[in-house]
Amino acid sequence: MTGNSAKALALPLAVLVAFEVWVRATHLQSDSLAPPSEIVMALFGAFTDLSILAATRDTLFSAFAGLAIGTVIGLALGIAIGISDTLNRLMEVTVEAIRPIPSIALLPIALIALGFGYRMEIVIVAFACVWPVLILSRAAVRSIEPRLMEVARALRLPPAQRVWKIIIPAALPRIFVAFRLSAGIALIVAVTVEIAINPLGLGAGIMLAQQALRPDLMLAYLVWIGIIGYALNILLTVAQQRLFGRAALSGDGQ
Amino acid sequence: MASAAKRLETVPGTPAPQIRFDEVTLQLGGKTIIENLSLGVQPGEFLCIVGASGCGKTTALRLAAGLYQPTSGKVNFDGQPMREPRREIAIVFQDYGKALLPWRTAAGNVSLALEAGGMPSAERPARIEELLRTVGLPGHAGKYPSEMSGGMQQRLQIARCLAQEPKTLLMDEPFGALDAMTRQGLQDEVLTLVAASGATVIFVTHDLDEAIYLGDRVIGLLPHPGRIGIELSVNLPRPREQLSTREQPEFLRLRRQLFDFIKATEQ
Amino acid sequence: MASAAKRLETVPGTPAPQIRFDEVTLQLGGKTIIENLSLGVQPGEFLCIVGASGCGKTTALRLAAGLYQPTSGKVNFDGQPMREPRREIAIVFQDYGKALLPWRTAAGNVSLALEAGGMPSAERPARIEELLRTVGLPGHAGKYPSEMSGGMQQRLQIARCLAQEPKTLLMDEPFGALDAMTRQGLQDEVLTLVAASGATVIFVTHDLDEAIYLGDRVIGLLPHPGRIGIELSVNLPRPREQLSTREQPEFLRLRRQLFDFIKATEQ
Amino acid sequence: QAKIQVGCTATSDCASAIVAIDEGIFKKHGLEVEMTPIGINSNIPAAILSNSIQIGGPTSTVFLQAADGGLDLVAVAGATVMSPVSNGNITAFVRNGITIKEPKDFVGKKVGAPGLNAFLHVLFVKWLVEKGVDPKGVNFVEVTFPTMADIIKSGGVDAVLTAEPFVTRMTNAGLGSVGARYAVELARTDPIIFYAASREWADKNAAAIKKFRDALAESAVIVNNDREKASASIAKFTKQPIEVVKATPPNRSEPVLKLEQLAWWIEVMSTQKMLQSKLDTSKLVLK
Amino acid sequence: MNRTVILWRVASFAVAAGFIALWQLIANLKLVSPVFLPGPDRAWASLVRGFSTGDLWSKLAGTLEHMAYGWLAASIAGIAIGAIIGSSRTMRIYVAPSLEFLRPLPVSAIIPVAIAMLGLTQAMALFVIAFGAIWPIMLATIHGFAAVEPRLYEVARSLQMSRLAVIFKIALPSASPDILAGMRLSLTVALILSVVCEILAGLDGLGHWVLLSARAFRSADLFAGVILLGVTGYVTSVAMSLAEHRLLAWQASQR
Ligand SMILES: Nc1ncnc2c1ncn2[C@@H]1O[C@H](COP(=O)(O)OP(=O)(O)OP(=O)(O)O)[C@@H](O)[C@H]1O
Ligand SMILES: Nc1ncnc2c1ncn2[C@@H]1O[C@H](COP(=O)(O)OP(=O)(O)OP(=O)(O)O)[C@@H](O)[C@H]1O
Ligand SMILES: [Mg+2]
Ligand SMILES: [Mg+2]
Repeated sequence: MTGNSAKALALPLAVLVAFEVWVRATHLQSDSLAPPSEIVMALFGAFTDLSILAATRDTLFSAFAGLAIGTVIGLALGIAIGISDTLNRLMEVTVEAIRPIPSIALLPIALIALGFGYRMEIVIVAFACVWPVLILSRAAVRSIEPRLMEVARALRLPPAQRVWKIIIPAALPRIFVAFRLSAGIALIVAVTVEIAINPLGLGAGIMLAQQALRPDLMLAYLVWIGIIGYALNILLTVAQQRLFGRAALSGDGQ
Repeated sequence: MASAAKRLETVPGTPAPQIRFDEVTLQLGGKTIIENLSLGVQPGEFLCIVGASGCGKTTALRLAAGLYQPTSGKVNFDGQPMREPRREIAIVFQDYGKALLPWRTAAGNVSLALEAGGMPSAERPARIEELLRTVGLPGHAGKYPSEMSGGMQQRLQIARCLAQEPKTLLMDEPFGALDAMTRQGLQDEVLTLVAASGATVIFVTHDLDEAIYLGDRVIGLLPHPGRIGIELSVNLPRPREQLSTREQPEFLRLRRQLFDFIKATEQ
Repeated sequence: MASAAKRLETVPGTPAPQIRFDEVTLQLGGKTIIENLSLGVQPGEFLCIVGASGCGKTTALRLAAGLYQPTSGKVNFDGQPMREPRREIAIVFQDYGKALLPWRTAAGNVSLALEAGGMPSAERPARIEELLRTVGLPGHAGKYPSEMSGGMQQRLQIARCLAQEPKTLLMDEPFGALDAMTRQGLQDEVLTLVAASGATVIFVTHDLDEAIYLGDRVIGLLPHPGRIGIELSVNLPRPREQLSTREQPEFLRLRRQLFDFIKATEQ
Repeated sequence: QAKIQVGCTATSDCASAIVAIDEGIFKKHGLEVEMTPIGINSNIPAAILSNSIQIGGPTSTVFLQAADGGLDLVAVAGATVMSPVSNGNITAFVRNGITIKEPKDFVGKKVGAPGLNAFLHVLFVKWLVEKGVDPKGVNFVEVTFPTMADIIKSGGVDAVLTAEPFVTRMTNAGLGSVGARYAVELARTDPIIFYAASREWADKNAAAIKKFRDALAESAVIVNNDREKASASIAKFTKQPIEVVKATPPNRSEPVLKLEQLAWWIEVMSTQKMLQSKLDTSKLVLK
Repeated sequence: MNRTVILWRVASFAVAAGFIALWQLIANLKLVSPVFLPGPDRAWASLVRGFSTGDLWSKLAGTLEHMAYGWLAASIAGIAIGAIIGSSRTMRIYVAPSLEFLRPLPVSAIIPVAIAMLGLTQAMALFVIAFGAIWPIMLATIHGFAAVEPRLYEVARSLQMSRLAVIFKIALPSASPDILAGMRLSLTVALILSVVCEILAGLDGLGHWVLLSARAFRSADLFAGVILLGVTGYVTSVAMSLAEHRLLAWQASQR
């Protein structure tokens, strides 16, 4: 295990060393690039003055709030559309036409309507998260073993119990996968909104560092975002394995 | 008045059939799957249906369960038309792996039927234990279906069906995917359970030996569209026994008759 | 020198076995699955292996195929040790649905074996047609496996195995998932094909009737760990016939013997 | 009295407000003011309308386009105007290997502007037109300030419209040379940036605006005369290194906004087809 | 049979039209200031104007070009890397963790770095779009390789097929449904990233059109751009499912 993690570090370390050597050798002067050693120092500096931690808190807050709202909306729509074939066919064009609209294109409108701050960012993140959750939970519901639905019919379970006792638990593993994907999207969108407009969080940190002509600090933020995303993914993967590793799930009716 | 009179007329003297197909025709996707099927199953009877693959056995069973509605004709249960599935009718699906909730333990799966029946949660555990004991799974209440062998899963499905306290048990090739030994064991178990509960059974299988071994009556379906091609009464004594019953001349005679019938339909 | 002497010694007079297990033991995941299994299969012989579920039938077959290497002991083919799978040995897997390439048509699936054998592409179509005809699928060259019934898919897998022109055919419950009718048809087909090609066959099944009906010899395995528990020679005349062969006293005697053996192992 | 949020981009253009905060001038006038850094100037009108900020510092072009688009904004005070010094900071910087002798040499070149239809771009086009060159012959693309040096070096564009401190940095790095000092040649003294608010807010807070103007009048003197103090405040707001800030003089602060100055911008932008309606200057500036 | 499919399509379009009517109603009643929310009529007028003056065509072409090239690059690289990682344990140990680190990086944050390395060029756009769009394809390929039926590998072994033959005849075709699904996801990602790229790096395309419209506070033009993006997304995804349908004709579910 430790051997494998050491091997996993080999490639990035090699790249970093090569980059450092290249920067030093060519006496690179750039407003967008900096040698790894300086990036590490900048990251260290940002930690000591706590600015990066505050920015992380802001970004994660918006990302998670947006993720939660988007997931709930996407799940409700996805389950409804997944259960009803009629609804699915009727909504197809609408969903497929709205889905590819990049949330970033809606930024100007969101800014005017909601102003700077958490609210606008949360709305944009939620908009971006609704679609993957909707699409995947719809697919999850539609792929539920038809036999289980027949069992529900034969037992004459009322609709609410059908959703709660059969549909949600059966689709849960795949819904969680959708959630995991959306968590990554939420982080990316939150940072993008901050870079484009919102004076908050890690994205604003990147923009400020860039405008302040501090490429080392800018790249330090970038590295930090990568680390957060990596950690988030590991966390959710572990959670997924814990929850759904066996065929048995947590929604036991007992 | 008129319909009551007619009902009395069609079954004079004999006890009223529990399940009755009245000239039932079913079309699916523009194709006629079942045509003009008329059939009565008496309370407590064990009826087996055999037939070549694709002849409509499963479809007939689903009609009896109320999962399909006939295109024309009527399916009655206890004299009432079947509009939708009823809790008095339990179905054992062939693919037990798919019909169990993988996220619930054995106890939880049985519990589902009790919950649907509205049994208060305090009374459930005792009943669940009893049912699991009945099907021979007493120590396995906490196991998930994925931790059970095929035979155990099928027994669990039967336990859930028994939890419905059904008047009628519909079984669709319930042992199709099991190995010969497990299969024979379960056949005997089903016979015992059914004898104890007095339920009516319709049992679909493609194994001719199994049909004769289990049934009071065996019906062979003809394909395209599905209709009755042969009907045999099985006059083998009960209780039946795996080796000796199968070696009786009557058994061999019935088997040859069914075999020739199926052979003829396959061409 | 020493080993050659030993080999001569162990098979005096009789023809050299094509496949020979020599005190084979196999451990998987720390568990002993097969222990001290010794066995010789003569060229052209039809050997059936039966046994309770989990007793190691599949494992023994995979050893014969070279898909597993024994932990101790030797598996020889034509006097050569088996280090890896060989093209002269074809395996028919039970799960035909998984063993076919779903993105290739019937012809394409047969072609795979010919490609692996290095046949020039110009010669392939004719050979493919011939093989498909042999297994009774002449008009289905352009169909995908998903468009075929289970029996057709299994026949397709057999065609691909025949394309290897194997000296030995290993079959792992090849008809386990098929209905009784299709199954009996394929049993007869396999007997015909094998008789024509003269290949050696090892056939695993849990259906005792099938084992007796097909084999020259039937071996029953004992479980935990797998070893030979019974060995029966089948002296039924060939060609065999579904109904009459199965009603012969010799058939019934062998069946009862095997049945009692399996019953005993299950406890 | 509620806190007033003033939103500006990270430049020296809002120096008068920054200094007024740092020197306690707003406080003296009974105002509580806070600066909000905003990444992109064209977001300022939207930020004002959504009440994220009450007063913002849009460039003249952004303000006029917003007004043209129907946003109900009003200018409340002047911030910076073009002056000989600030005009000298603005150049078209040309990469090595390209020589520009006269304006028409820009024809067929790829020129990076920090914002299409934004301040530097509009001025440059105006300059081209005055010199008799058809701007359609020039291929404009967007290049943000921090990436200019890298793009010039890689040859991605032939020239960039830029300002200090980037001109000096790129010259020192040997990436090219100044191709034209077009702002100097235009020699205008019209506003670069002014303070604006929504009309609704301005009407309700007339007293606060009066105090705001008075405070700016005081701090503008400091900005224009005390480089030390101004630079320190600017560096704090923009987070740029103090040496970089000191190297370039801040743009001239001019707290009073005159109607004629806006009229020039309206005319320039109209001829460049950036405005669709006829704007009434008297309504755009608060009395 | 086909008739019902068409009928459903029509009904589906009718529902979409219903939503547009609702939008018109909201705009007409001025529930939201017309400065931010133009009605569909104004957006449509702007769309027509944009096309007739020819400006919108070139913007659309620009976006389509960015999207197509970026997507193709992502597909080729994604399948290649996915196949290598999917079929080699060593690569999985050495390379996969680094990829997991790169994956969550927002493309918007990569753009300044990409510009520094590649300049303000098409190559930069290609790189950035491919960087973002590669993940669904790569992950799908890795998953597809891992999910190849082990029985098929055993068939390959008993036929003594070479490693290369196994990859091309067994693993790739077997993974193709996963790969196509990944490519389909990537198509949407590529469109979104083209727009992000055009907005943040000022490249010519619909993203830039939206940005300029927003800057000039011309909301009708902005919505025209957004509508065109939606249409582009819909059309490309329909085209993709048609292609999928043909390529996966062997799958039972496709019939
Ligand atoms: N939903 C459906 N739509 C159209 N045709 C159907 C449908 N369900 C079944 N069929 C067709 O009806 C016929 C009978 O199917 P059914 O499943 O009842 O056969 P079966 O006798 O149970 O066969 P098997 O022994 O293979 O299970 C088949 O030809 C099948 O193709
Ligand atoms: N890879 C493995 N690792 C560990 N144990 C294994 C492995 N493969 C099989 N076994 C165990 O070896 C025993 C024999 O398995 P095998 O598949 O050979 O049984 P079988 O006789 O073919 O049974 P069946 O009739 O159910 O197919 C079983 O107990 C099984 O759990
Ligand atoms: Mg059936
Ligand atoms: Mg096996």
